[in-house]
Amino acid sequence: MNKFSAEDALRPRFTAAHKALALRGFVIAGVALLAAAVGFGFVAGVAQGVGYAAAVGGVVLAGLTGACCLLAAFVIRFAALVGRVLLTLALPIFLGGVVGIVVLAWIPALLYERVDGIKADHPGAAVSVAQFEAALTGNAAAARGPAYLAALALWPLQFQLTRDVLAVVGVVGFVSLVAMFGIWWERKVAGRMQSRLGPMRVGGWHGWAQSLADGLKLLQKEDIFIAGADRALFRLAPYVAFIPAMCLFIALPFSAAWVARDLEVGLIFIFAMLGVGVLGVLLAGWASNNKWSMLGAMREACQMISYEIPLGFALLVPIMTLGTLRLTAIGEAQSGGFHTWLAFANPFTFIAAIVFFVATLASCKRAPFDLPEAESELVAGYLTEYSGFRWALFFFAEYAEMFAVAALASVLFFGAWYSPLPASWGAAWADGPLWQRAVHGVLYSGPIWFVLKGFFFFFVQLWLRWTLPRIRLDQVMYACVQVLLPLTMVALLGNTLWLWLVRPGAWLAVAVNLILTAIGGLTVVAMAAIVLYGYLNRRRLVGTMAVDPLPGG
Amino acid sequence: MLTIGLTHYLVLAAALLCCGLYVMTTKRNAVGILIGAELVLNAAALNLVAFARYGAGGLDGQVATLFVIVLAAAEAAIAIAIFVNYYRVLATIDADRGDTLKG
Amino acid sequence: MTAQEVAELLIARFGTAVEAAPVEIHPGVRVTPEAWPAVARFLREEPRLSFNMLRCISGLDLHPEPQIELVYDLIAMRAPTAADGLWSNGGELAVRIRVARDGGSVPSVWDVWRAAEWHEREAYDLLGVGFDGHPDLRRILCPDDWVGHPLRKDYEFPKEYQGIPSAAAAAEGEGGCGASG
Amino acid sequence: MTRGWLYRLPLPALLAASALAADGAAAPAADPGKAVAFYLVAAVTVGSALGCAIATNIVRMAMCLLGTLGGVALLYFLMSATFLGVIQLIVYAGGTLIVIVFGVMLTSRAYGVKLRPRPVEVLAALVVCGALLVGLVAVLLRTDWPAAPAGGAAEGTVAALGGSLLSVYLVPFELASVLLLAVMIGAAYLAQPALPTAGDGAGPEE
Amino acid sequence: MRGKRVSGAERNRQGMEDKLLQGRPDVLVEVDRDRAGGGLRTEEMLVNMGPQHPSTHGVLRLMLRIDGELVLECTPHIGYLHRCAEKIGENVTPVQFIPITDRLDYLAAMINNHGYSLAVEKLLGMEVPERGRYIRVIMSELNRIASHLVSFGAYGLDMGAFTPFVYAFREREYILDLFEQVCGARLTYSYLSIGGATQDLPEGFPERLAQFLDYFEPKIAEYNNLLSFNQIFVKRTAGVGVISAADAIAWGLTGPCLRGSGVKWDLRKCVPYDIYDRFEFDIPVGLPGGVGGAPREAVVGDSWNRYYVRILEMQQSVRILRQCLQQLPSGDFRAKVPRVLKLPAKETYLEVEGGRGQVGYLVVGDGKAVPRRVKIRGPSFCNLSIASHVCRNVLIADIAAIIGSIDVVMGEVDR
Repeated sequence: MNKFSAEDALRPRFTAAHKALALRGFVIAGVALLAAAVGFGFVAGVAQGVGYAAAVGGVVLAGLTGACCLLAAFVIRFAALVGRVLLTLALPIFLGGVVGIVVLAWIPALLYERVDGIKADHPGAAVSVAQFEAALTGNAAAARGPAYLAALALWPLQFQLTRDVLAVVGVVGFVSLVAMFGIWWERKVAGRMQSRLGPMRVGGWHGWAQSLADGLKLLQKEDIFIAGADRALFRLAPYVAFIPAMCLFIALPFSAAWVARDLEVGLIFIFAMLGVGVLGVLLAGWASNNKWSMLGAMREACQMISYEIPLGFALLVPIMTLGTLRLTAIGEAQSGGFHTWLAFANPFTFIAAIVFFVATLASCKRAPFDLPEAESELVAGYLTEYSGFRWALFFFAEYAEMFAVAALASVLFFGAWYSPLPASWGAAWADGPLWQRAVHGVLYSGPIWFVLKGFFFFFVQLWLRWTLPRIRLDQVMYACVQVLLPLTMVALLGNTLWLWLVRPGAWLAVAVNLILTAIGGLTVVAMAAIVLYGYLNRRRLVGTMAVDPLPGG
Repeated sequence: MLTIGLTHYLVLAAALLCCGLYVMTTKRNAVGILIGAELVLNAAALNLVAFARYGAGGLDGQVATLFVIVLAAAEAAIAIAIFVNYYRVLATIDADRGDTLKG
Repeated sequence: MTAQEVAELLIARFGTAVEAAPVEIHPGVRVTPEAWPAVARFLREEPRLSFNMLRCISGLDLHPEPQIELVYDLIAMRAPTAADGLWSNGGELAVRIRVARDGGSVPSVWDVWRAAEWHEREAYDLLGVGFDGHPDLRRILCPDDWVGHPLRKDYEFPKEYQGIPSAAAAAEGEGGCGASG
Repeated sequence: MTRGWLYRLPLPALLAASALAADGAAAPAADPGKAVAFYLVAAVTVGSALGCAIATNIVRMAMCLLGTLGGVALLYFLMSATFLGVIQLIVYAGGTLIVIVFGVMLTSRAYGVKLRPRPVEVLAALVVCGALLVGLVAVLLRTDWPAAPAGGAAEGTVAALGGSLLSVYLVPFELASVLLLAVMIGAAYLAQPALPTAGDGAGPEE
Repeated sequence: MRGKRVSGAERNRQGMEDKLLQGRPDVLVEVDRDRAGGGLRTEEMLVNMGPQHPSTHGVLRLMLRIDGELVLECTPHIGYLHRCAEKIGENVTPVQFIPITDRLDYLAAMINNHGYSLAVEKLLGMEVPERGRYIRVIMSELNRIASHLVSFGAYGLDMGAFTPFVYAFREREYILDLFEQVCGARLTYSYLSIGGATQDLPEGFPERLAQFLDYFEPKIAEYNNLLSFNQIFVKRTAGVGVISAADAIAWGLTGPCLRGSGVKWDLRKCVPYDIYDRFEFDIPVGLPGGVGGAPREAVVGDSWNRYYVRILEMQQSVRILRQCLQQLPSGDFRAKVPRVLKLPAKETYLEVEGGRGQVGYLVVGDGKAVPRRVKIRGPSFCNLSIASHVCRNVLIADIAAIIGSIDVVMGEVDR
């Protein structure tokens, strides 16, 4: 007989003893850290001479950690109370969080600008803290006064290393947010398309904290390894899938100035990272020791290798048109308003835009190309044996990739971070006071437009997923080799001829541009009209029928 | 030590080369031998780029590396095709068994 | 064609191997096991009969008689003649075959009606009737290592299966009556 | 949790390093950040190569190769050859490696026997490769390489590369494309399933 | 390398059988094809699809022998839900057996109740009052719609379309509400019983049913727009898993599977039982490509036609229900049934047109209150038996398409 016992299975994993232990641990750690911070600060105050900056850093770090520990202890002790407060204030917290994130994202940009300004006044290797203080107070002589602390905080920002670290932190944070928001949003969209509500419970307002709760749940899940699985590769696979998805965002420009690394080869860097991510899936399928996983991995490899070719060809069209691989340059070229967007430049870029979108669907394993994880055929494909955190990593990777390719589509073909209005109209406000720049950011160009466009294409992906059935493998290959590939070749050749023969500003170019712009505009208007119609008739369209319960029924 | 120069890259490439050679000589799996060959090619390409960066060759080293990468890809594709055929005929991927000189 | 007419036709063709079985509201013919494959083929291929669909094979345990009766329910689906394309009912028939309870077997008719393949496996599984010439005569509903044939009247429910005590054993332990029928 | 951290460690480091290293502009000669990045990436590269040599499982070897290829790509980034780095990632990591893994999966049984080398072979290979390494390093350290010209080509590398490919290196470029075409045809020919003969292909239909 | 060479298919078949007997089906089977033939040396795998697999609709287990994505052979293994309902039938009275019939085809429980009641009544020679007969037809047709809705939705799910499933369940919910108002249960109704129905229809039921029919009928067009004529769906299902009319009859297929193969055969029309001869309705059959609105790719007997027959049948059921509502008489809903039923020593076999095909009951009495033998013909059982014949040399994705279009309910297969 096996050793399974029901008592073991039913025993809660976290008991009251665990809770008490955690409470005590957090209180002790918090108090100790706070004491250390105070003590350290005292010592540092006495011996001001050496390592003052380091001392301040230590004090701040220890103090913050200690405070966090005490906060954690508080949450554990008064969990019920905290929960109630969170639930009542869910919407304000959510909205506050959104505003906070926006502000948080703005602050570094403003700080960098200030630092760069100060740096410009002091040519040379590095600007000292004293010089910063002097620049902040306006006095030539540094006095180690109250402005000293601010100067101390600004000082590291002049180095590229610090900015890189901040950028990586920002990217990781943004990817996590995108994934969590994307999962929640997908469930809401799916729900609304299916006359359901989607998540409604966790967090109060429309279940906004559902992803958070899911994440917590996944973290607590048991880490299961399959007998006969290659453990090391099984562990490695989610990271191999996740890290390239993260790296995509390093080269992705949110705006001309908002890019972690403005790579000269940004476009093909993203292309490369999309290709490397497949290895994680392949590895997961191989290491799982499960035939369904293996089949899923083979499908993914097959599909990805095939669709890289039309994807690459479609990328060549904007590259050829603009003569650059730098994403910011590609974006800048489309600043002149709606009609200058690359998709509307000529018929071939239009085709390339469509092919690009379809090929990215395939490369992100989204419906109707979700064969690698087709649950009605392969159980869950390469994800079959994964659970908990590793599974969540695959999901994070998938949603991050989805947003990245959606955003890439907008950068390449749909005006990047520019609004439909020509950027030249708002040029005067771009360098004005803060409020003017804020308005400019909303109206003309900026990360807001970029994120909006990204999420629009993200939404189209969701829309397709919840509408279409899944294609069969041979049909996927057929669509790639016999439809998309010839189409991209035509687009490439046609674009070459167009660039060679049609002079910019010629009547043909203008007419075609106008027609394509009209098509694009009409599409958007039609979609808006559908949305409006759906909203106005939202009671009728969901297909509900009011049936009163019968008496005694 | 903190100034990275040509020598650093050359030593690194030498280490890669030796690893690749070791892999090529000891592995009996044909795909393993291919992996060894890729390591050796990478070592060579690294040398080329290092010379282009720190030597006086300008971009020539980079162009040469580009060709190396292309050739390596072609080699891998053809090698894998041969291995699949080999496996089909001999039912093994052990390179030592391919000594019959017939299909 | 009524069951009576079918019986007459069959008796004319096969003689004593077939006799009419005018069971009330379920009429048909009784066939000896030896003649059954020929009769089956005749039933299916004779244009006047063309019983092309085997609906069901039911086994009746005649315990305490040492016999099991197999009832093959056939129906003749006639291809449409009218313009509306509707198929019509060309007659229903119940063919009865008796076999010995212990070790008895009937020739398989899976090659006459492919539907028989699973129905015969079921009869084999639940009643223990053998079918000669069946391509794949294994248990179908019960596990391969199950003991006994549940639909026999003298079947005793096993006390345990693969180390798992059964409901029958539990009921006995409580002093109640066993669930075996 | 036996060796998990080993596999987890290099990857965030790679991420950070790629962010650090992907610097388009030529850096001043003595940059401690760059030095640290170099040593980190070099460690990953050589470590993965060693892993390749040590591993017996062919899929693990392929994964170690991924580490090496990625490391070399990062080294290209460090040397301001960003285009080459990205090409290395696309062609090697995204293309060749997947082909290799595909080949592994096509040609190895899930429960196949491991092909191990004989100890004598290992010993001989170790001695030869070790001697070669020592010799090479000794020679490299003693050689006085010509001094590096300041900076090197950085900005506009892609355009410059493209220009030279279509002017100075036009013939090799065209040869390479012909070679690729030949490889495509050859690989397709080699791997095609044999034409069905009379006895083969007929399924077990009755 | 190996001693004697046996033909690959031979050896593999033997190997598979051996492995099956050892109870270790998931072992790799290496195939050594004849080298002279020069076939690609690939590894054929045996994989278990089910009994816990999302697209096998319950606890069906399919043993697939695959070569890459190609399924060479598919062997169904059933019995995971076997409860020996027939044995139970021999131990309880007919009235007590009604709840067991609910659990056979649990998606169309009313029709099972209906069939068993009819069989027992035929044995007893009992007459059911007019109103009771109409109630039975209403319930059977309503349940047929509910059952086809599940089939439609689940088939969409098999094809990777999630939304139709929810749409189908939205409408089914209203039917279940109606059933709940009638008998309090939402899945296993036990509402139709020997002699008629257990209760009369609640007040206002006909109005609500009419309301539902008005609401439901336009929805069918919505399903067609969303799924039936979706190009991807058509490409996935049309021409896949073609069953010829001759095969369908030989394997004993009934219901939508038979009609999908172009055989216009429906017990309600061809061998009318109860009061079905009083209604006007059509029998939809499988359509060849391009005819009657069918897509060009369609072939008679393919998965798409089996699916589409169900959609059309829902429309016909709505027609029947409307006629029922017009004709619904007042009066008794149930015949006088004695407290203790003694079954006469007779035997009867009766089939009704269920959700998935012809549900047959053989009931043998011997003068006692419990029958001597109850035999149930589950249509899914017969329909499933053709799976191994059809699922040959198809892709894995087609397995989901074919099994989904055959639409089995394992409660009925395993009984």
